[in-house]
Amino acid sequence: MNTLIAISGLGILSLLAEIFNARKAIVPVTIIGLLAILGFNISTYNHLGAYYNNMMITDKFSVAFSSLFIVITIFLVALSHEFYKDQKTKISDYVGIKVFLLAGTVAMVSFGNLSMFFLGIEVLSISLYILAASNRLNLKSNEAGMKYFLMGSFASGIILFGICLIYGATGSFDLNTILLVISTQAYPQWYFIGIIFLLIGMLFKIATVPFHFWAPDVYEGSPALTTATMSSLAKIVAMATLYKLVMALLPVQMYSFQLIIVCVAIASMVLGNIMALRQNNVKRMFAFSGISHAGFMVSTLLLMSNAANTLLYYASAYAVAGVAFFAVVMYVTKDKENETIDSFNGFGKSHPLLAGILTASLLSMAGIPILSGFFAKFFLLNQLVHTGWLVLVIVAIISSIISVGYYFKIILAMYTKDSEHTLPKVPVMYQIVAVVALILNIALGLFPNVVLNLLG
Amino acid sequence: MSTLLIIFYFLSAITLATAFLTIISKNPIHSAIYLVICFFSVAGHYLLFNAQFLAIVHIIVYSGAIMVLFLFTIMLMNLNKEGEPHKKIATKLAAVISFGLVCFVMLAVFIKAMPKMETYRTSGQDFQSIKVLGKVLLNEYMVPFEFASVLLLVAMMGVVLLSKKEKTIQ
Amino acid sequence: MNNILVQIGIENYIFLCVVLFCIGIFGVLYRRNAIIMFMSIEIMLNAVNLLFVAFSTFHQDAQGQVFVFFSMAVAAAEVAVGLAILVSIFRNSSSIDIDNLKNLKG
Amino acid sequence: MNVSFILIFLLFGAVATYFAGDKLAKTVALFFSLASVVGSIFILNQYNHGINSDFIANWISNPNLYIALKVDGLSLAMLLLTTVLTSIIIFSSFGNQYKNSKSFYALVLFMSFAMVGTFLSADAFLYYIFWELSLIPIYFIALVWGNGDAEERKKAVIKFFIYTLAGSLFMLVAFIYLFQKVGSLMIGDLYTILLTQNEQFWIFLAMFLAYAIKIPIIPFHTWQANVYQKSPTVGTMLLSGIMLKMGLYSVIRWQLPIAPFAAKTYMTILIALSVAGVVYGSTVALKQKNIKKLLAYSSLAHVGLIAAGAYTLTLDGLRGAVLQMIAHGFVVVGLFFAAEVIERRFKTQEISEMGGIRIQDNKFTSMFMIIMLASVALPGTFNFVGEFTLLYSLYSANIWFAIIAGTTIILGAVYMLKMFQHVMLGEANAKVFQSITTNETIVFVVIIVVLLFFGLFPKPITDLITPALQEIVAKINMQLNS
Amino acid sequence: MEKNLALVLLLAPLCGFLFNVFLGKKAGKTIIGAIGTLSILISFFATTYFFALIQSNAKPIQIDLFQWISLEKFNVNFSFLLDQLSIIWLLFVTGIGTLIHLYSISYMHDDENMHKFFAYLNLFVFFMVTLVIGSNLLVMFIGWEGVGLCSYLLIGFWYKNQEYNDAAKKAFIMNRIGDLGLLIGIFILGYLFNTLDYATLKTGILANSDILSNPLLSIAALCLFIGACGKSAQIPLYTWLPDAMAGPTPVSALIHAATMVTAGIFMVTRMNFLFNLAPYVQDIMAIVGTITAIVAASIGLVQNDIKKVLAYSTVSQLGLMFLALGLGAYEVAVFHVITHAFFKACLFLGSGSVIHALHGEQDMRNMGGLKKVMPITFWTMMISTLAIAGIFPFAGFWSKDEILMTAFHGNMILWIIGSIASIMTAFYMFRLMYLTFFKEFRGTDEQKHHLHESPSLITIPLIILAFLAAIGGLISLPGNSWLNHYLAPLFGKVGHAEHHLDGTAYVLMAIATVGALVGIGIAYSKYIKQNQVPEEDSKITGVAKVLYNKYYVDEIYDAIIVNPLYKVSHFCRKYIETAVSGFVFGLGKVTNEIGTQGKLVQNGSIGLYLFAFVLGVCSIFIYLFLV
Repeated sequence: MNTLIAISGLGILSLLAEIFNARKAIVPVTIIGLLAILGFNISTYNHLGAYYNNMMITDKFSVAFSSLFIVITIFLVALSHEFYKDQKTKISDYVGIKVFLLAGTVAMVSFGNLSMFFLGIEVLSISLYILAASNRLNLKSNEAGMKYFLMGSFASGIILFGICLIYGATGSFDLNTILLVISTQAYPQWYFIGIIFLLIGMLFKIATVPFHFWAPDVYEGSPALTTATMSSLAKIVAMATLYKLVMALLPVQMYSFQLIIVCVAIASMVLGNIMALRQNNVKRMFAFSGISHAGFMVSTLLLMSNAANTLLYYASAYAVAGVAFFAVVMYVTKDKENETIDSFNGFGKSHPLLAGILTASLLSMAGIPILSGFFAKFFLLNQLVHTGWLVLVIVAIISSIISVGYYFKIILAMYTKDSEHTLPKVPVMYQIVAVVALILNIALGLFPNVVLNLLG
Repeated sequence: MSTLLIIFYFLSAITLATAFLTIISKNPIHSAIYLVICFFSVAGHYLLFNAQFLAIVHIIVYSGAIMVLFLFTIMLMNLNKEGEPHKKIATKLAAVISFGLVCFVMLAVFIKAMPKMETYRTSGQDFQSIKVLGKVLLNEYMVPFEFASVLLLVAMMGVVLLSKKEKTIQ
Repeated sequence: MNNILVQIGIENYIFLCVVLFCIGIFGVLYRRNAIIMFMSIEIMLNAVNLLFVAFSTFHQDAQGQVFVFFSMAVAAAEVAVGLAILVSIFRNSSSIDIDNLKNLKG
Repeated sequence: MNVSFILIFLLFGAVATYFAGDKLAKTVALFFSLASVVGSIFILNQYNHGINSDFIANWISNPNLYIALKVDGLSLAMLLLTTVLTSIIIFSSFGNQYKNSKSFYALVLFMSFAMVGTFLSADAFLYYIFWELSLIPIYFIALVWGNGDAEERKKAVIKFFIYTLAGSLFMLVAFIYLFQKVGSLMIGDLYTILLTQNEQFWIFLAMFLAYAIKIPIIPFHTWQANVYQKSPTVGTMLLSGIMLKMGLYSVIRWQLPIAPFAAKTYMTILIALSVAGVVYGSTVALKQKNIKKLLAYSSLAHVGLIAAGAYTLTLDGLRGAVLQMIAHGFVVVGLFFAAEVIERRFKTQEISEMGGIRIQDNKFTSMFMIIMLASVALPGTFNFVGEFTLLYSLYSANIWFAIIAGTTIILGAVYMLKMFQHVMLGEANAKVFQSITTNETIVFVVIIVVLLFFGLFPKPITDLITPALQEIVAKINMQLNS
Repeated sequence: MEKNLALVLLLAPLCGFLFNVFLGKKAGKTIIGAIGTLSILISFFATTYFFALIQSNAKPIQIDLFQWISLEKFNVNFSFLLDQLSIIWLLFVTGIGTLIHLYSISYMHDDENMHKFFAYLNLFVFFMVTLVIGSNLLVMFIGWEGVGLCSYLLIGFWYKNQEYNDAAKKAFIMNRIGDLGLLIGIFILGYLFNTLDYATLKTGILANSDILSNPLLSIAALCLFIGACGKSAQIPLYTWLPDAMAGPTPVSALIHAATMVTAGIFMVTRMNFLFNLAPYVQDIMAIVGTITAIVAASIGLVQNDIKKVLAYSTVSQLGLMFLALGLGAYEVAVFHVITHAFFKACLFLGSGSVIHALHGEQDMRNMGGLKKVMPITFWTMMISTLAIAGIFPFAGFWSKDEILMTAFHGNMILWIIGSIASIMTAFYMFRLMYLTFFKEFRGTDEQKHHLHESPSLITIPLIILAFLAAIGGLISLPGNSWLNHYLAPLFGKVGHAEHHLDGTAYVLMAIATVGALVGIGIAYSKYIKQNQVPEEDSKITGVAKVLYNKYYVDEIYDAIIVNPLYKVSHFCRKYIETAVSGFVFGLGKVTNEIGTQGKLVQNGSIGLYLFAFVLGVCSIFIYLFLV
């Protein structure tokens, strides 16, 4: 709970900094603040409980995921200074929005009441609409913002409808009360309809097939840092929230519900990977890759044991790989009209370190061992076999194989082609973020225990 | 049929009709007007429920703020003409079919899921007066209430961000 | 105070709201004018709001009505942001027809 | 000292090589590879004295996985093979100038690291990680330092990567399934489970996909020739000399003991496939015009025979397989190196553009010839020991297998002698063949000495591997009988 | 002592080989030759010691060195066996080997690669010794393949000529076909008896009477015979031997006449206990041998290349030996091997001497009248020719007569065919002599000018061999055969009843002699009386053409085996590889294609996206709540 307050305060602080003309200090101060909050958040691990009439629940799940979100936000904020170099006057807005976005995400994973959930997801969504459209002179960015906004608010309507039906069935927004009602009384069927509406809305936010159409367009059109935010942060937030919702509201999963999850997961894995094969725009490709990863993450809903841990691990692995990926992509595609794969030609020779990092993150996402992506997939599949959905496992394997095809397109471009133009000097911050993300990635791979046992 | 029911049907007819008209009107201004009427009819429903405070807030927020925003934008963009190009038949057809489908599916689902409502609980207590609402909102729902301010703050920042011209460009 | 639902019935409200919601969906699908699409979304939200109030009465509980406040706040915020985006698109392309927004595809 | 030191050492070597810079890289790499040979010999010594060199540590508690490296005769033999061959391969590349050689040699050492890990792992998960890890360096080696048209090469290498990855992912599924049954992936635990026929079939099949692609067994071999041809020779040597052996080793270590029923039930099909590979590889090799492709197909034939032997499930078959794995490792490295020596001078891989080398360099011709003869399993060379044992084991399975597989000694002679004739003999070529350097000679001599010594005196290796193989055979038979 | 001496016997040639390989080039030609010859001579002396030893106590010497290949059921050791058979074989291998080395010193003196030649020859002797003294089939197999390798190296000694290389390759590959048979045979024996040692195999086979009914035993024998066919150039694997004449002449003498090609006979004799139990295989062996004898002899009738004639003669003689083996007369075969080694080596060396004198000319049509210029060569060759033609009292008469006599007692048809082959032999050998040494010289003036008798290093071996060819028959005179008694321990029971010198024997001898004389007579009338010279290649017609072209066997082999094999290879490479690889690529392409089509769906229109969204919602609801 206090984390949420602190984050909101930090957001306001960054707004105030603009007023006091302390632009240069914004990013460092925010990062330090976030680090402090991270420390504080981790310390609340020992003070679990519900706050303010059960509006916020601090449990292991929320603490762990909040910490992950904070870490990712730190990366994103660290990248901001360099990324928004040309728009110095707006830096406080950007940083502020990102911090508020973080507040929204924290609310989403620690809610105890559906109203908090709804507000959290709206804070997140609205921030993202803004960030997507934030390059206001660029029609692509406008278009991305518009598409995201239209479809996003449509999905918000559906989520709201879902909440409404749940309320109609149980008479409460409080998770505990709802659980009590459905386990002790007869309640109308609306409840399930509401759950499904919620599920659909969240699947939209996670971008799974068939609710994925917005993702490629929006990812491509948005400024790179926003894309990074959407892909690494928003996706896993939505996934964690969905997980929490399903676990809290649907204690017993029906077969038909599972079947829907399986279908969605399979469709996402396959379609995402196949579509990514023919993409020439790196961000767009990453969107499709994200769709397939969403398929993987969604299948954690089926797991019978250790699901939260697996999800946390998968999300962390995916996020750190994504951050490293975007740190490099942002550098390479800066000042470029399109983020085509050709931009990476000869990158391996001119920048061995960054190319190596990019390669490592791609390999991680492709699921090659020692990088965390592999372990994530392994743990997930390991649990999945247990559930008996072997079809899903096989499809996951096949789609992993397909995914190698496009991840390696970038690697091929980096190492086998010659570059046509030179790139400016590498910004230090990009390099630091990329390196730290890579280290985290490898560390997660080498010591999976650290993350894997957090949630008991 | 009780009076209430008649009023309900009347209001509902207005609501649905205006909502529908909002959508099919070619002139955005007309749409906006229809929408205002629609909002008023919804407020009528609220009054029917004896939720006066909500009805008023609804009118203030929707008809007062949101609709003004819409109209303002329409006028800003000078969109009062029928500017929309002719849509493809396929698009229309698809929209109509999916509307039919959604309507059918939703109604069917709800009809199927509808419980037998023999009696309605009447608590007899006041649950929707301003006083009660205020208590609930500022005690139980204090955190969301505050958090809504963050939401509005973000929206405000965003709108400013999107509309503010950069100094460097000038 | 009598429960109004005794006379009207919750199912009527549910059907009303569902149809209203579907009209909203229809609007989003049918129109290509961004402003009208926004309006359709507002209709959808209103349908839900109405249902909230109906359920609130159904349960004789204030929480549903409280939620409507949040929902209104959200609607307002969304509309503000949406219109801001719309304005900047209009500035760039002098059109608010979303069918013109097809640069991003493939 | 336990075996993990060798792994750490190789990994450290890879890093050190990278930071040593382009000039020093090869020397540093050679140093570390030689040192790893010394380390392996030390481990061998410990093993012979009964000192335990295993390394087992908890790694992940849930799921329950270990970092477990175990040493027995079999893994020790493979360890020695890997380290020795890596040294030879690194040394053999001293005549080449690679761009960005620090990365190149670092990758070579890293690959050696991964392969050593594969051979030593006693936990299936760890084993799988090393197995996959070994793909990455060879991918880059082939991709970046390969030869031929870049687009073609890319296609071939990507195909290779995806293909092998695809196979191994199915193996992963099999392991996951096993984990669900056993709750651990330690080899000892896996050996004790009893699976139903059906389970065994699927697990065997999943593993077979991985191994059949890696080994390769027809019809999963299509990646091989192209990649061999397009990789730099060092890569080809690593691939054919050691990496193929990973597949064969895994068959013996993992596949057969875990699913012996399936192996027994489908033995005929498996052996038939492998033997078909022998004939097919030899046949295709007859008409190859590219020397590296020819050697690739010959390799296909040889490993087919090894696989066939392994699938007989007899001690003879397994022992022959291991012996031949080692022998083939050396021979194939020697042959590819010979191709490389020629390519350095003639700048071509086309057999039709060669010829007349013997007139110009007798020494090279003789050494090439000895290695070639070893590859056609002339008695007295190491390969004969392996091939004889393998064919004998095949005979005990079915005489026709032995006869059909035995055609390799005819067909092998046909294509090898044909190749030798057109590459080495005949009138002097217009191109000048400079006499081979001392470094190149050393490589050949080492290989030849190994081949001849163990050809006449294979007892040390046989004694080393036999107890481990006996254990595996005993385990297989125990399951089959129960 | 025995062990060390045996090792000396074995390793001396190897040392010679190593010396010549590594130091030969620097050492100078005299030393090369000296070392090369000496190393063989040492072996020869060692052999004589063992010969003396075994003569005195008749006990085989078994020497175990170390374990070689281990199999589950048994181990194969490096071990050697010196018994009557191996020692007698060693005697003529090292003996004739020494002579031929001596000969080569002069013959190869002008070749720049003389050191290599001697190295290969030494290596050959080493492997031959290994083959002979190995105490189990696998050690024998080392030698077996090793001599094949040396044969390959020496046939292709003049490696610049690709035709020679082809011949070498052919020899090696054909041998390998036989080797596969041999290997399979070894497998079967190992599988049946869990040993490959001769001694234990023998006891195993003899002790186990059930084994007789096991068809595997016959198959094993057949497989071994196939191996022997390859090495000893029997139908259908004989075509390499005539081609092998591409090598230097001493090689032809040593390897392709005297020693290596008799390895098959050695092996069959070694395994006599097995063949005795496989009567069908014995029949096959006899038939194959006879057919080979007649076919090769008939081809030899019309060949014009002096060495080709000798080569076909060799094949034919080997056929006769197999005839004897097939009839169970092992000691007769051995006897013929020995005499054949003497006279055929002499003939080859003589022909080498002629070729040397003519600077490489091998076509008899361009020779003639050499009798006067090269008297020693002529006379030594004459003696050998008489021996091979089977004229009393030369060595060939006795041995060939024994074979024919055995055949007569065994099967009349075989005897008739064998006799015809002998007559042919007499004819073509004298044809050779007449064309080469009689009448006028038909070569160029240039050649005529340089004609000379060969130096003494060449003639001395010729004289020694001619001497042996003349008196070699003494070791096994009918009725009182030293050889039979010497070899008797090997065959357990005495191989077959010794032929007594009864009436039949004398009649047969007479028939054989008359037959030989007829052959000689025809040759005389044709080439001396009528002064014919064989026609140009293009003018040969009819049967002669078929014969001259060796029944077109090479062409037939090409047509039915080699070409189809290459066609299959081409087919596999071009189509099957492409198809399999195309399938894998095809999967990728299909996936890519789906991706390309999928891009069309993602067309950027929000309407479509929302439409899909709504459809998704509907389908989920329909599935969950309405179905």
